[in-house]
Amino acid sequence: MDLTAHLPALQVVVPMLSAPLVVLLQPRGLAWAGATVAALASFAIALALTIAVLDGQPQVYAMGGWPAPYGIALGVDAFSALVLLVVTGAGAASLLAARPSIDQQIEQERQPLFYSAWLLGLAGLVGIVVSADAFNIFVFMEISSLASYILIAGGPDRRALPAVFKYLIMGTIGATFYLIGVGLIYMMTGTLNLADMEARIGDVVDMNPILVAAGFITIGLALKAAVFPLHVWLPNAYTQAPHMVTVFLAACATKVALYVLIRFDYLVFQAKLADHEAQFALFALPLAILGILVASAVAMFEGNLKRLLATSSVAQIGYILLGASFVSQAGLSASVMHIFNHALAKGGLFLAVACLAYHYRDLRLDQLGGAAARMPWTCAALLVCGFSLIGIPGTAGFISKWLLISAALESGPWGWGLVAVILVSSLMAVVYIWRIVEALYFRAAVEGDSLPAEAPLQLLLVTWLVALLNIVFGLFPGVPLELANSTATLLAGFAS
Amino acid sequence: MIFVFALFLLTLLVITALAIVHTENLFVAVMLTSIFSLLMAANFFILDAADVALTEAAVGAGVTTVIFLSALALTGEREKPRVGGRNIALVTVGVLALLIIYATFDKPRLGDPNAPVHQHVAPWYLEKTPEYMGFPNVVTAVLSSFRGYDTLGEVFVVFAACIGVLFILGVRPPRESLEPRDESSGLRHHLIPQVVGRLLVPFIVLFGLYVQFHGEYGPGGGFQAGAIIATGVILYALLEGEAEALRAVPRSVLLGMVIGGAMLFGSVGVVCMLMGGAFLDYSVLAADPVWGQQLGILIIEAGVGMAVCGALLSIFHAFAARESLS
Amino acid sequence: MYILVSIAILVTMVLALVRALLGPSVYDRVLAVNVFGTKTVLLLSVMAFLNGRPDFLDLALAYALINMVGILAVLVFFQSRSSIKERAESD
Amino acid sequence: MKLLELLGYFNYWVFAIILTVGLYAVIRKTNLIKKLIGLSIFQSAVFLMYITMDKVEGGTAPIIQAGVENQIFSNPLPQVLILTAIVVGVSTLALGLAIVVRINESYGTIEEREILDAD
Amino acid sequence: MIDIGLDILSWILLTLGGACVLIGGIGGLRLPNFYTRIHAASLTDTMATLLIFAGMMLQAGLSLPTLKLLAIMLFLLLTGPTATYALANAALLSGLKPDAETVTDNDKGHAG
Repeated sequence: MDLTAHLPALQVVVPMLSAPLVVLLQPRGLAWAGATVAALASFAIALALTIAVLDGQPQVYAMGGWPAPYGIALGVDAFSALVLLVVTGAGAASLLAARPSIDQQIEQERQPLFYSAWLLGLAGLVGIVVSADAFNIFVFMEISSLASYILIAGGPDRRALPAVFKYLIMGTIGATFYLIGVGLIYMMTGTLNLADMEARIGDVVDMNPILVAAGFITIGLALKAAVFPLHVWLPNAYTQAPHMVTVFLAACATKVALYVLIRFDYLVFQAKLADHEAQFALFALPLAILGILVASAVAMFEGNLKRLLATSSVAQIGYILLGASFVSQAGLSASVMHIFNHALAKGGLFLAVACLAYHYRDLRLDQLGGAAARMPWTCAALLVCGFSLIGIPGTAGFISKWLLISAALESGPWGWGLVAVILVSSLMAVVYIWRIVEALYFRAAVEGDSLPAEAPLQLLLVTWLVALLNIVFGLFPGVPLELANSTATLLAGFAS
Repeated sequence: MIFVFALFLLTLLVITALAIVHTENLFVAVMLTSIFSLLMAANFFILDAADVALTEAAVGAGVTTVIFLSALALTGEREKPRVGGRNIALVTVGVLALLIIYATFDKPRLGDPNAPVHQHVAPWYLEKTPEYMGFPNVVTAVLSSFRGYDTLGEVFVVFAACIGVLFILGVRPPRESLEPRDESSGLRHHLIPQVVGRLLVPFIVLFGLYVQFHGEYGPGGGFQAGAIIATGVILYALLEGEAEALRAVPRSVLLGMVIGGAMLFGSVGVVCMLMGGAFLDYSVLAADPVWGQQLGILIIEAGVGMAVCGALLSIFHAFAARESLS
Repeated sequence: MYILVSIAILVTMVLALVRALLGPSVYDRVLAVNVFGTKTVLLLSVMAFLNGRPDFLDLALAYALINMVGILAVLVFFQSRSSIKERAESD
Repeated sequence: MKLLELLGYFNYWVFAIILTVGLYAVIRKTNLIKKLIGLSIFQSAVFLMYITMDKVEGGTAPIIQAGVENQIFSNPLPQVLILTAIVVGVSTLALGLAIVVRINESYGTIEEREILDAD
Repeated sequence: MIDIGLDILSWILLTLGGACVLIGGIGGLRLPNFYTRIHAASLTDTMATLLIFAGMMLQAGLSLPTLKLLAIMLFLLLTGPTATYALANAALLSGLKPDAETVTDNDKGHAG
């Protein structure tokens, strides 16, 4: 048996089949160990796939040995490889660090179920990324959604429950919209395979069902991706989730929905639908700009640290969408780059928040005074990731902001206006990150004791690992940039 | 003629849906939901989807109603009326309706044999199933082999729902002062339902097994069978009380069934890989590819049945256990 | 012939639906749901013959077996309601 | 003929109406269980759409009968998809109800407004 | 000859069954209160079922479908009356009086 040929399947199967086994690991700590091993294994598989893709061999896999439009096909190209790295990396890193924080927030006897749900979430997201079949994407979307509802419902506060209910309702509506869109396309083309769909959709272009299908799929996925103004579920859900779950979901969940959105729009619709580029830009550009500005503005006045960062995520999703809406090679590669870099920055920030939560249960900015003295390492890591979020040169965030600005300049007469939007929102980011820094470093401690009391080493090490990665990829963005560029060539090639 | 019936049933469907949304009594809404499901199943049947109708029957008539009622028993059944905000909802929804109706006008007509769906992938399935699988139910063939990976995903959705309900309802209720009810006795004091129900339970389970193993020849398969058998056990629990049903099939066994079923399905796929095929390529399981397919489908259908049955029962018991505590 | 019977059944289904919508008591509604269920079984059986595929009687069989479960669940629901109420009154 | 052609779209209109009725309940109703009931109606509408497109005139369910020649069969693929989708729907419903039960325990109500007021 | 006789017999049975279904349905709508409506419901549950299934069995002849029809008929005959009995019992226990003219969801019983 040639293992390498099976990598796309193993990528999904390893975390998925580990999930039921983890439920059986009742003794203390074993469930965590099992889940972490599975997540690390799937990260290793993602690395192997990325290496294969960088060698110029996109992977294709026929499930069950049936040829493509009849069976379900899996495919890994540059875009999927990058997103796979983000998803499995976020899963592995957050699980590695999770144990001390989760031990605090979830009762011991419920932990095996919790870690099992975590693996299912990972498997679902990975399954979406590697799948090349429209309906199969729906199935795995539901696995990952159900798993994330479970994970968020594990939040310690009762407010987690209404938040997760709202997420469940909106997520299901989004998934069902997607299903309607896929159904309409299937009705007109007779196929579910994405590549086959692309080939056959030319015959039925501009018929009403296809146009409506494009609308349904875009809106459904935008709901899942929390694109402004469909983001209302996100801030509450991320704020109330257990801290480590927020790390995992914030780093990758919405980005996978964006991945599907970009893929569908570029590969299936834009290639054949007349004027679809213009329609997509017209739809996405205003939403992206509004999302960036409004969410950044809201974040500036937010009093809760976790909620502030969650709101800022909505703005960052706006950046990704903005790049995609230019419908140009440069815009796409900026967009894809930002998927990677934002995952690094936001993942690191939320990891630092999880460390802070060790001593500051209720993460209000006005109660964080003196934290820098008590937890110097945590606060330093938070600072680094914050810089990356703003886009200060030398950090990963700078690369994607820079690409985005140059793509905006290329995009036509409106370019300067867009650059202004990006700069204004970056200033807003400076403001809200400064509010955090002020609270941590310059405000006096609320209570008496200010003895150093760092978070557990396990958590701190992973936090610093991610923070350092922010700098490393800021200085040497080679690999992600190469993947992003070949993604852009791939997608824009179809679009032209 | 049958199309006229379909029109009629569809109209009833719309009326029922409107009534469900209109009523303010949640219990009534749940009752109407079961009528909705019956109508849906009849429509599926008329539209030639026997397997889907059987699924809707197995799930809608029993399991969904029971779970809804358990939740209602825990929460209360009156909905409070609300004022204002109606227009936004109406406008959103109205736009959506117009959009979809706009989309219908280029759609192929109902039953049009030249529609793309009937031209492209589907004929291949109809043509190749006898050759590759050697049994007549094309739906089962597509479900468990051609698109077996979807079904694997489906099993894990059920698994996720099961562990989710166990996880979410695994918290102790906040008010510990309430002692468990003396013993939920079910319908033990009602002689006639008791006798008839007891008679029915073995038949339901038997029919479930028939659906499980006859799925390659007639409508049916693992999912429907799992749901039907679960309904049988739920009937037993209703008659004899929660505790008695748990004595017959304990929680650990149920969880074992879910895990075992999911793993059985997954490991068939892995074995296929080890024997040199692709994941879930059952042809390699036996010397003759057709036999291999049949063997593989038999095993994975058993896995699906186990997982679904265990999951639905676990969910039912999780709700019922809450009920006896509050 | 089957068509006539189907029409009769369909009309009865409408009447049962009307009863379910009108109420007035919950028991009327449950009764209507039960009638609706048995009529669906009849309809499905007749349809199977009308379509010329009598092997699809499985579906009707499934409903015939399962339909009662819903009604019994309602009964248990009422019973637990009244026992809770009694306890509340005795406290 | 014209009328019959229009009736060929009737299923899709019913799909549109049920979909919107369900979505209306989800958006407008404040009772959480009612929202879930609306959600399941909403999903059922999609099942109807998929099953509608599998029908072929003069066709029969795709279970091949021995010894019968030249039969037309309806499309098996949408049926398979909807089988999966029904399962997904039930799973979501169960999870949603579990969350509602917990909400009721910690807030003492399942009305969205009262929950918002409570925090 | 026998075939025609069987056909006619089955038609008669089916027609009678259809009539019973219809009468039961109308009764379910028109009768004044819950306990009287149960009578109408039990008519459709038993007599109509019996007649229609007997008619169909005559059409199907000796085959597997007949066996299934027999099974369906038996189960319906068992479960239908049981369900109505259980329902009447529940209604009675909850204090719905047989002589009450009209009772609505809001007045009495558990629904309130």
